[in-house]
Amino acid sequence: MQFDWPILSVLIWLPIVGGLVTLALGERRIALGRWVALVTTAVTFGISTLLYTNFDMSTAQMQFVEQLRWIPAFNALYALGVDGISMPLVILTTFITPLVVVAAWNTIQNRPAQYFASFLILEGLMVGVFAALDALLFYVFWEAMLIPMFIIIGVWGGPRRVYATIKFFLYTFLGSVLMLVSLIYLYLQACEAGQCTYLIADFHRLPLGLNEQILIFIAFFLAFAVKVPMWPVHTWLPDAHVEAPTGGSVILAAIMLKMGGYGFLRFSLPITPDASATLDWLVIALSLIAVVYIGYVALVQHDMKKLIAYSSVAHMGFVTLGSFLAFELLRTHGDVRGAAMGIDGAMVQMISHGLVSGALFFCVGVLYDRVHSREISAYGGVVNKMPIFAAFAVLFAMANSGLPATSGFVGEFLVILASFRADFWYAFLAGLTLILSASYTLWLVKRVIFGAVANEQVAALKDVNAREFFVLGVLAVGVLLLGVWPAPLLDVMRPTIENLVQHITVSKL
Amino acid sequence: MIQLEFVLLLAGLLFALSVAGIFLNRKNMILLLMCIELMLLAVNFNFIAFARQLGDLNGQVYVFFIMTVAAAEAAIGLAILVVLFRGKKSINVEQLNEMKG
Amino acid sequence: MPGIGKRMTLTSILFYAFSAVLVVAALGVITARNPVHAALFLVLAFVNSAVLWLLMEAEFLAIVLVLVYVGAVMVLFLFVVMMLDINVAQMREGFTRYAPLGIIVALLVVIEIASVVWVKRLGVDTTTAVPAAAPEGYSNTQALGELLYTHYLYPFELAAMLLLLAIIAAISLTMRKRRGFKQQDVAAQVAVRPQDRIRIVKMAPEKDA
Amino acid sequence: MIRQSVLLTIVLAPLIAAILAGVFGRFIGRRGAHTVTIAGVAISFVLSAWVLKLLLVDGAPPVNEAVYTWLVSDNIRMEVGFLVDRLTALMMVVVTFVSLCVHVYTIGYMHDDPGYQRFFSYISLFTFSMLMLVMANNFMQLFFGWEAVGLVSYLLIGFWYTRPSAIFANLKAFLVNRVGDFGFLLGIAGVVYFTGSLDYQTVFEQRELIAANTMQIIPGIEWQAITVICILLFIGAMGKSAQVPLHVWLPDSMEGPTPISALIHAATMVTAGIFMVARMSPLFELSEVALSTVLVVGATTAFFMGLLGMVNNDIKRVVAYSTLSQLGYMTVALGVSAYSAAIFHLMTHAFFKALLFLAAGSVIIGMHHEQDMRKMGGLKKYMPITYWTALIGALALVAFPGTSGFFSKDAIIAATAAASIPGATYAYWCVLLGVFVTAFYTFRLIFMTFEGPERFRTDAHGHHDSHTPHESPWVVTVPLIVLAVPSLVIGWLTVQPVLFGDYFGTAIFVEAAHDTVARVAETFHGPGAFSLHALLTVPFWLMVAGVATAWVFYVKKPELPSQIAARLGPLYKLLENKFYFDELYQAVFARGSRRLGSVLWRAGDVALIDGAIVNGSAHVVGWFSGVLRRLQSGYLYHYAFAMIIGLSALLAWYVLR
Repeated sequence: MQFDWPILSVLIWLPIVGGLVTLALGERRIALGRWVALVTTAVTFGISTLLYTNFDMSTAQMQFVEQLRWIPAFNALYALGVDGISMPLVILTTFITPLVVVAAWNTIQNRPAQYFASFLILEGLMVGVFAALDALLFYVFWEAMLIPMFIIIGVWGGPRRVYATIKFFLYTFLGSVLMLVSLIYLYLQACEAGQCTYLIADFHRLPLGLNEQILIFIAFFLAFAVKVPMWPVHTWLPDAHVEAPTGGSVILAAIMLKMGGYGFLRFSLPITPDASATLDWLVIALSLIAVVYIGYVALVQHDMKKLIAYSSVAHMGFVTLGSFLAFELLRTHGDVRGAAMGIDGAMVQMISHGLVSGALFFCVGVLYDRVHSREISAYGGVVNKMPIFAAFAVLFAMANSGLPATSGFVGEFLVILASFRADFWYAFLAGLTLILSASYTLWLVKRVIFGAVANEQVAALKDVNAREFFVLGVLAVGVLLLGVWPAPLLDVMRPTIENLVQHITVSKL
Repeated sequence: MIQLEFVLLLAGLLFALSVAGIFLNRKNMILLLMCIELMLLAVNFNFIAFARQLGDLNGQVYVFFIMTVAAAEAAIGLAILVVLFRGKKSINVEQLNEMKG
Repeated sequence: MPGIGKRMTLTSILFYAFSAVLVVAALGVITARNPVHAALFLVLAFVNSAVLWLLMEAEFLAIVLVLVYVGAVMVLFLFVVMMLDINVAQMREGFTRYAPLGIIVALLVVIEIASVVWVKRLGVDTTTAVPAAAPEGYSNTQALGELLYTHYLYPFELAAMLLLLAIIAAISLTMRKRRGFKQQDVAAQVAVRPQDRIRIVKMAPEKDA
Repeated sequence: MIRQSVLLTIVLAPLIAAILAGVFGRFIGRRGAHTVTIAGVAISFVLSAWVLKLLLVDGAPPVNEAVYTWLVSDNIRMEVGFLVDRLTALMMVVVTFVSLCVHVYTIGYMHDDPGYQRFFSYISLFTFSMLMLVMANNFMQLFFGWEAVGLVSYLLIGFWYTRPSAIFANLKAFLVNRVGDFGFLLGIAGVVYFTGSLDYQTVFEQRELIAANTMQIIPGIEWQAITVICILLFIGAMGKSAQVPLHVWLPDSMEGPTPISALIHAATMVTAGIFMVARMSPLFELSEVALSTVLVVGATTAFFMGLLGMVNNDIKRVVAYSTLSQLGYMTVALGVSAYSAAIFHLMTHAFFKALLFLAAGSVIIGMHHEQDMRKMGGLKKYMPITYWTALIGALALVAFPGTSGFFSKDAIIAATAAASIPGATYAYWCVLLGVFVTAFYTFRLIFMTFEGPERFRTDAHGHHDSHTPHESPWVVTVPLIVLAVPSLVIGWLTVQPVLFGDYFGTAIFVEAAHDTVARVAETFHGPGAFSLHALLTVPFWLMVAGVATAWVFYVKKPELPSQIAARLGPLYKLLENKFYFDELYQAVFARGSRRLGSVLWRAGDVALIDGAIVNGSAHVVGWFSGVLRRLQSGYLYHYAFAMIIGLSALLAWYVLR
């Protein structure tokens, strides 16, 4: 059922307005500002659940569509809508942000009002990225989103925050300007074809030659690969994570990385199917390198956040791997059985990684707030003093290493099943994550959580308070629920993904 | 009748002279400002000549605006000069290199 | 029509004469030893230009040039030149050293412009096209005014804003803060709170010992 | 008819109990924790037994139904559901029975431990996971149970988390298991690839389809798909059932509390691999190569791991090595297609090995948490119940005729002798020699612990120890007795139906050509005759020889072992260092991975990508702007000059063009 009020616009602008209100209230009235932030994000989440309950699961069409004239000179439209791919990501965004607000409740001492405001504005922009149907609108949200994140890391970050922010900004910006070029090119082509709009759906239908497609694909690929991030353009991520405040890391890992995966599914695959088919070996190879290479790199990290950041890179490798299996399947088998499974797996992996990596960064944040160190060697035997926290940490660590019944398993399982169909060695290399992710995650757990109390700082630790318990508990429920019963999520995505598979296997040439 | 070419040549001569002036008086900031005024004058000549040649009044409108800007520029330039002189007791351009990269 | 030929000749003569004076004046600007002389040469150049513009049927602008430039801007220049105590000798250092370079560049520019005009011919035919004569009752000022207040209304307003900005900027740049100058700070007066002014101290009543 | 609600109750009762004891442990207290968990497992046990009775006596048809749809992807329906036939029912009863005994025993063993509630929560959770594993009707759920028992095993080995050795051991156990799971998952992926289904029933119906296919894993070499898949699945079994070379975690897992060693690392979890292969018998039967692999791996484990038990002095580790060896026997049975014998041995082994572990635990309690056998001896008179039950367990382990272990192990040896697939001869010699080895280390344990001089009276410093060993409380001894009974008699009672009757029906599939059990059955004339006949066979006398040697070494002439050890030098050292497996893995995998990670990180990420490309490009820009910076002199006339130059250059370009 569609609403007679613009639900997606509300989801975008409500948090932004809330953020501005928090900002206007200022640091003096922060007690009120916090509540404004919390209520806004909670209401946003509440509204976003309506997307799920009113979603029509029988169609691949965009739903809750809004369309207004935006910049008439370029025929740019303010067009919003969601389908089975973007709707779960929108809900993930609105789900994580209130938790970030709760987690930062009184741990941020320096300019808290601005901190909350940044996150609220960021939330609105991120929803905008997922909901935009107009490529120019998408691009505006995509770039605008960098600004609050830049501020969050740059103002509330660690000692090397300037280096990290600039690296983060330049990396992502470099990729996305090329995307703008190809969007403009697509617009001009669309004009020639008589559909003079920036609508992504029109781009999908646009006939393009192979060379054009390859150039466009590479431009998109740079933008999205940086965001995912794929090896070898991943090095901004560990630095950004290490320097970012807890909330920043959570949003970065939980949602921002998903935009790369989302971009591949929304732009690269349907707009340039033939180029994707030509260059899929590149994406698959880089994904597998990410899984194996980064797995080894994560093993030797000394910094907890860096380790989790690297593990994010490895896990996101499954997203790109799963998304690009279709063409290999078509080549080796002549049909695309398994392709939908790969994309299903990629999507589930995105949602799951959002929950799990977010939770792990929260865990590090809980420790960091107490000890003010991210070094693994500064800890040891935390379980003795913080048993409840340890239970959560072990749960999330297990989810990170893909234990069945946690959400981490579902995506990896589907992608490995699908990749076996494409090639035994794909599955073999992807499957190595089973060993590698368990190695680095559980070794981390062993060194930080288990063991005898290592030093006085650990001895002085207090277990999680009610606020932290709430945040971790909510995430734990999410992780387990998705692991035990992922069918609702898959049901939502099915028509869209089947439609996508059908679309990309038809050549545009 | 005044030939367009000669007006243009006159403007060019004026312009070249003011360029030479910048070289010759490179230390004196007041003279630099004067040379700039002279350059703008040369440009205005071109506009007016073409406006007449093509019978298009828009050229004169541009001259009008250029004169506005030139007046503003002269006012601010001189104000800066005064402030500078107060601080440095000199208007020698060679002493003004704080903007060195 | 003999009248036309005669007028053409007269116009040409006037043009060449004033042009010659203009060039000389410009030369004087750049070579004058004394900045005051330079400024006066510049005034001469402007007046000459105004006459030339009159010849080119830009009456309004010619008047504006005299009024604004000679009347206001150049006076300002003269004020500043006389107000500041400029060491002329120091300013003239290196004058002759750079003279050849200046002359070479100036010649280069002249040659280039001349070749643009005569070799490239500007892309328009300037020899045959004769400017149309102005119709009866034509007023340059009125035509310019109509254009400025209709099509160029916004830029015109912007120009006014620009001038205002220049006034404020010039004033604020040159205004000097004098020490010991008493002033009222309204914002501080409004923002004052009771506890800034009086401190209430609680103390035990003192008894006589 | 078996109703789904019954099955759900069986599975969920321990889970709910685990959640109650784990999450609300603080509120319900110690008594509450053990009450709910024991109640949960007891419900499961009773209902499992009832289900077994329904299947066996009332002839109810096997259940195969889905509980709910886990997900649907690409038209492949993945469900959570139960397949309960006689094989499953047998496993369910064994699991819940041993689990129940261990629950009761834990009350005594963990009496003083601060993590009491947590422990009960874990073992109940384990029971749930194991039940999910055996009752699964599809590969996804099997894998879930498979990993979940691994998780609980991880948590329990590291139960005493302040001990460095414990948290090392649990990490090792999990990772080694993960290596196995890696293969297992690939195997499952292969199954899905060829059959498009995860459901056992559907997969087995299409097994010929897999067999008809080949795969090119290394380009140019065609392998039978079924062989690849079976070997991959078996790698999973090797991890879980601790077969060479993935056995290294099991001895270390003894760092966990003893009830865990009994429940998880002897009776149930480690046999998951055996169960899985038996469950997959329709697939394995199609690939002789896979069966041979299974056979050789099992035989190697059975013999060589037994050897290690002969030199170890830690009472629990000896039992652990014996577990390895016995798992090897089961695997051999699988290899020769004697699935029923393997399951039969699994069952008897569950009883007597749990018994032995709990007895060892009882000794450890009595000795105040001392595990070194060199500091024991003569405990017979202090701990009579423990002694007698341990002796029963030992007899069963060495396959003394008439005990439960005898029937199962003798059947395996006979089946191996009857087998004809490649590797059978090697396996036969391994299992045969294994009998001697088993007898030797088992009775070495018995003699060192219960007979001989009382070495516990003096500690390392030679001063007198005031503690005297004492018999354990009833919560410890009752489970011992309860387990001792089936250890003694269950083989006699069930060998006929389980092994040679048609107990398993369609649950296990054997190709007629491979049917070694049938060949053994030809010589079977009732358990009594079977036992009597054994007295004339080689295994029996090897066993006797083993016991006798142990007696000579550890009772008659205790100085002899060290002399022989000195004489055998390198060989002894090889055994003492467990064939250097740990050192090898440590060097190659643990250290090698870290070194590789360091190289990739420092050379790849930090130096090449960040240093050369990312920061390198920034440096180039910086250098270039440093050059340009010189041009920015700050002098006005320089800029003016530059502009004029530019102007004349542009004009020149326009003129000369």
